[in-house]
Amino acid sequence: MSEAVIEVDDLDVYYGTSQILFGVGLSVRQGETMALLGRNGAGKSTTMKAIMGLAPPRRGKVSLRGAVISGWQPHHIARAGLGFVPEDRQIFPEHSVEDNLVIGRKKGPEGQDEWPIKRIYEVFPLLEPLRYRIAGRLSGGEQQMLAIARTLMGNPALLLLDEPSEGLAPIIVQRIGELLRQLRSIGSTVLIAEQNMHFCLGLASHATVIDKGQIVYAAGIDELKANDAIRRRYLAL
Amino acid sequence: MDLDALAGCLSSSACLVTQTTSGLIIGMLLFLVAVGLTLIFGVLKVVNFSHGAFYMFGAYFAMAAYQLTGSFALAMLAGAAGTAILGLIFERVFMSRVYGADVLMQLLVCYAFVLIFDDVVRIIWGPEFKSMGMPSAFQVMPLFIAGGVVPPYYLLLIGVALVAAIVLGAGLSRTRIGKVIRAAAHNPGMVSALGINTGLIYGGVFALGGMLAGLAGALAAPVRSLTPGMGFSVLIESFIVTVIGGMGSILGALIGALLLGLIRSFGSLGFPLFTEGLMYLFMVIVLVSKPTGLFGKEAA
Amino acid sequence: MTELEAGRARALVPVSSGAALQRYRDVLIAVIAFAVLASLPLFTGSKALLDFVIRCSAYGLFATSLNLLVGYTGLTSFGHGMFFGLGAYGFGLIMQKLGVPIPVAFVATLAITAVIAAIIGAICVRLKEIYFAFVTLAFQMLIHSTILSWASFTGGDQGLRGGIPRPTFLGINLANHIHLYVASCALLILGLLAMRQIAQSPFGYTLRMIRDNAARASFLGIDVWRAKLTVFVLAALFAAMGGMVMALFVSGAYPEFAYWTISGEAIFINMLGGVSTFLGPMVGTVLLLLLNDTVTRFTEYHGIVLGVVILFFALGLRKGLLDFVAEWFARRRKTGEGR
Amino acid sequence: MTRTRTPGISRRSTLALMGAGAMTFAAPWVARAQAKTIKIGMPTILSGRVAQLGTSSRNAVMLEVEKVNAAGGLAGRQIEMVVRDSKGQPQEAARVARELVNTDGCELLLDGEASSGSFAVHEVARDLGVLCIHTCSEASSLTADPKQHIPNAFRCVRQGIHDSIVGGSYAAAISKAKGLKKWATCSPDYAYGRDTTGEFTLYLKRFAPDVEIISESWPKLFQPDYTEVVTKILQAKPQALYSCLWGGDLTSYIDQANIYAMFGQMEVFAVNMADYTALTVVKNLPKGIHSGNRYIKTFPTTPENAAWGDAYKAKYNEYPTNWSWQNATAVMFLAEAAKKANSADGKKLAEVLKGLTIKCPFGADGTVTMRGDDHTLVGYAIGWGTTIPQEPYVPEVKAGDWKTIFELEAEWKKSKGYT
Repeated sequence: MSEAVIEVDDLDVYYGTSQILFGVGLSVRQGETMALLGRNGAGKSTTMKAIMGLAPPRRGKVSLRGAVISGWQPHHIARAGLGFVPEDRQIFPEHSVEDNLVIGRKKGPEGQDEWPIKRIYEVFPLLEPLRYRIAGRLSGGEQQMLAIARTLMGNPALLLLDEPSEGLAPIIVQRIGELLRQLRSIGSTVLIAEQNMHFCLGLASHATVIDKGQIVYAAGIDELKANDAIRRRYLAL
Repeated sequence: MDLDALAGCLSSSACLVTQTTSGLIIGMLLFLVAVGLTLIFGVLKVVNFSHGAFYMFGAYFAMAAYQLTGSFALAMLAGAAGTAILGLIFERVFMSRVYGADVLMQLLVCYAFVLIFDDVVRIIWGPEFKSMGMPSAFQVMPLFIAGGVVPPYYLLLIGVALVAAIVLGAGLSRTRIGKVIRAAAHNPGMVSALGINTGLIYGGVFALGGMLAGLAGALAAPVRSLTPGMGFSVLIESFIVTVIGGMGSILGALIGALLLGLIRSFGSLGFPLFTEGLMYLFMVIVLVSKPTGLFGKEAA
Repeated sequence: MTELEAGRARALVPVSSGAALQRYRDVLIAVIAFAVLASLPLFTGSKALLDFVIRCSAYGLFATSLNLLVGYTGLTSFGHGMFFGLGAYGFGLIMQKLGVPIPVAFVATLAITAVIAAIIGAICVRLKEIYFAFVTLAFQMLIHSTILSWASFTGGDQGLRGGIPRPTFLGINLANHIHLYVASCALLILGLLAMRQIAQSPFGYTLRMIRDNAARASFLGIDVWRAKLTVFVLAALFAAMGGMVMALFVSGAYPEFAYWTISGEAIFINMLGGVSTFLGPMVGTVLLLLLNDTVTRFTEYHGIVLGVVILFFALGLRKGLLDFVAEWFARRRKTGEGR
Repeated sequence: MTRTRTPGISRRSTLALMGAGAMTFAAPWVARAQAKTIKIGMPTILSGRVAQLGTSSRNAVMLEVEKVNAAGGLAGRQIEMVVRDSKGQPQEAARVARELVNTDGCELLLDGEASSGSFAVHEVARDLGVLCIHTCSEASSLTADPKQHIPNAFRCVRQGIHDSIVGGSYAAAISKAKGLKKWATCSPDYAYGRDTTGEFTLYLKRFAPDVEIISESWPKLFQPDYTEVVTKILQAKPQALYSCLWGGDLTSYIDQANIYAMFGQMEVFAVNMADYTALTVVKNLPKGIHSGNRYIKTFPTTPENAAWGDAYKAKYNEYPTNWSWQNATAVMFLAEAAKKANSADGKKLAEVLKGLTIKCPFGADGTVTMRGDDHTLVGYAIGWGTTIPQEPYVPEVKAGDWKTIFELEAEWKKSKGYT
């Protein structure tokens, strides 16, 4: 069994005076694709932001391969190997596609450079013909691809994807799913936050379910598939 | 009003060349100061009210270095590098604490430093005005182009400012760091999530802005008298430039600065007693018809 | 700060009898304050102290009027000083050229200011935030340059020379120091009371609503442009009052009164005292004038001292003094209740 | 400005402040009038762009006050100067002046304000009735206009009108000799600049009627860049240029005109050039600029004047300015008046000051006079000469003739409706 890439332990997060997360804990191992499932407002995005250092936790810790990274600034966390694709994608709309990628470029935490731009275009063949297009003019699906590609340019050890299917047409969602399966097949470690359970069932290896800021369930994906009660209680739309 | 003089000038090539270059000179120097102001606003969203102080320090640093070494190049370097360091420290130690705060708080911090910097200069260099003196290499006869008079030093000045404008423009659009800076202007949170230290970017941009103002001060030192508070009128003018051009727009700063330079050079012919008022009038007209300035974008 | 204000709003608006009570309380406080100030000369012979209060009246009216814009409506004007200057020049010129009784000049100046403020305001108030600030600044500079250029009328950079005549009116002789002092106090207290009434009136709550959410306000059927213009003109009137007190004090008017630095000072006073309480600017006025007067006594490098004090407020307290105190009390009361 | 005098003054003002509180409540006027020391208040500009005005004025005052105190003070009372910064704002000047009298117990005022500040202090003097000597403002109307006149205010400053009469006649002579018919002017756009320029051209044309002004420029006060003004003048191709720019503005202008080689193309008459503040600062001073004297230790060419300049330089390590001699003269007047009146009382001093003539190193004939009818300084050394780039900077100064000055001044006053 391989080691945990990331361990989240007992996180409390507040926005102002209201508490959003209550003792959230989860872990993702090397090569896994972990789905963090939950309804809208359950605390998925906040968990992602807390891991990334964008919503600093008041209690608890996040460790990356054993090193505590909670309390660090986002750019340090990113350099340590976390790659974050936010839920609204947040591409730089006035830059070209290639400029977006260039901005994301950095060496991995061990100095690896597994994602040169050539390989990005191989994995994201859609983006290559658009490379000089202004990113703000891309379609939602293209922007999502770009956001993922941009983060991969930074050679992350762990990819955090926040709601990659949100607001996209089913056919595009399907294409993104294929892409993620491809990433999984090449051994990438991914934590993906989704409310679209069906999207995740096909590509995740493990699942954690969050509700009202608390983790309520964690298991292998097949187990979740089998557990109707949990699915109905926490994930049904 | 003296519209005959203006008309007379517009119909004479000698006058046209001389006044146009004189507008360019005023404009380009103003551009160097204003572009730093606009850059800092664009990226940090801070109206750097202490920008004039960097211009002042640039001039004083240049004078000090020139007196010490006698080298004009070193003087320019001292003006630019000294203010860059000063800008970095100023941003990291003080300004970085008021990001996201009320605009008025930021203004207040800048205002505090305007007061402090002016007094610091007064303590170090004294209250009397100083002059750096023109390096002997430039103490030559002016050139005559199409009957118009153009001094060589001003050609250098325009050249340096143009190079700065081109390097800056190209740097921001072509280099990775430039792209990152523009991205940080738009979405600093995302930039930092991609592993880039935005604090460093902010500090760097502030240093760059300070350096440009300092360079302008250094370039102006041989022809303008140095005195505590000298940055003030320059600040006001570059303020007008950025507001006319659009806060945050580099092209806007360039166009705004040149427009202002030309208003002054031709305005002094046609409206010798209301040249200053002409600038404010122009600003009011631009703002009323397009509040974000000529090249400004609607605030996101 | 806004929460505090909003809390008070909730508590007050629905209960109209409470509002009336509040109004009586305000009037009572004003009467007592005036009585205390006006009897001051009986206890001290210090002309400097009286001078200080006169200057506080001028700046206090001016700074508080700016707070109507900044604190209550969220309009950050960088050019408010133009109305201070207009008040001083309008009053001085009318007195010098026409020789009318002082109250006539007073009212005439307010009328002129109202017209000019309405014109400038109509252009400015549709702009937002920093752009509003810039346009007001531009107008201020335009007025300043006009005062300088129109030397035959305004005296240019030398200001209105020869003193402002102060003929006796109904036994009030403003050339007399004590009379001038009492008159200034009266203007200050009346002005503050009037501004307080505006702030606590339904119109005042409309302004707060515009500040907090202009879109919602206009959705509720409020003519935002009109409300903003109204408060812009009202604030200009009180600023002009401050300018007139200043003109009486120095017996002249100078272009510096219309320069942007005077607007800067008013903003500074507001930040110093706090913008979320009605009396914040008044506290700021006293603080700034005290600070200025003491520091200039000790050193000619007052820039450094003042700068450090500003940094203390901006980076240390992060808010005005009265705001800080009010919040501190609020917090203490809260923890006290908790116990 | 790191000299010992600064702490000296602030220590004094510290004491003054500590005493002030007690003073205001203690028996006010009478008690103070009999105090051993006499306090003289001086509002002036010590910060901002023209801080040099205040510091060089203060320097000169302190230099003279030391002498007066060493000789026994004003009618036996030691002088204590209270110098305070007005930042160049008229309302501050008024405030400071009032405070100096009302709180600090100053019995006399030296007004070291420029332009509008001096008018503001003038109003304070009118209000409080305290003796006030203006020492920096050259605006003619301050004393020439009878509406301004008050019995307790005097002006110990050169005056624009005097300068213009001497300058006009000097320039006219050169004009005629060299055939300079086409003139341009370039002066700062404020009252001093406009008035002085207007008066200069008036007298220039009077003495040389065929002179014609073909171009006028009015840069703003403290304008950093004069390029457009320089080029405008070059376009007009005048044979001579008059300017009353001063201080840093003048040096900027010269530096900027220099690189257009303007000084080779026309005769330049810059009235405020022959002041050490400008002469020593300009690095490449063009030869042959015509200027009126401001303070120059070689004019008048008396040992007293040279000695005074050297003493100042020895004490402050810089040359005196135009303001320095005026302020020094004011103290000399006070000392002499106190001796005559045998009192330091403001009213008595004012009586004596009217028409008082004293020995003075800056006098045209070794004396200067406080003219009785309009309370202004006359008889001071005034003249024009041309510059050279090194000391003595203005080797020869052609002295103005006071008889002509008086005649034309009287005429000018009449034309203005002042008499």
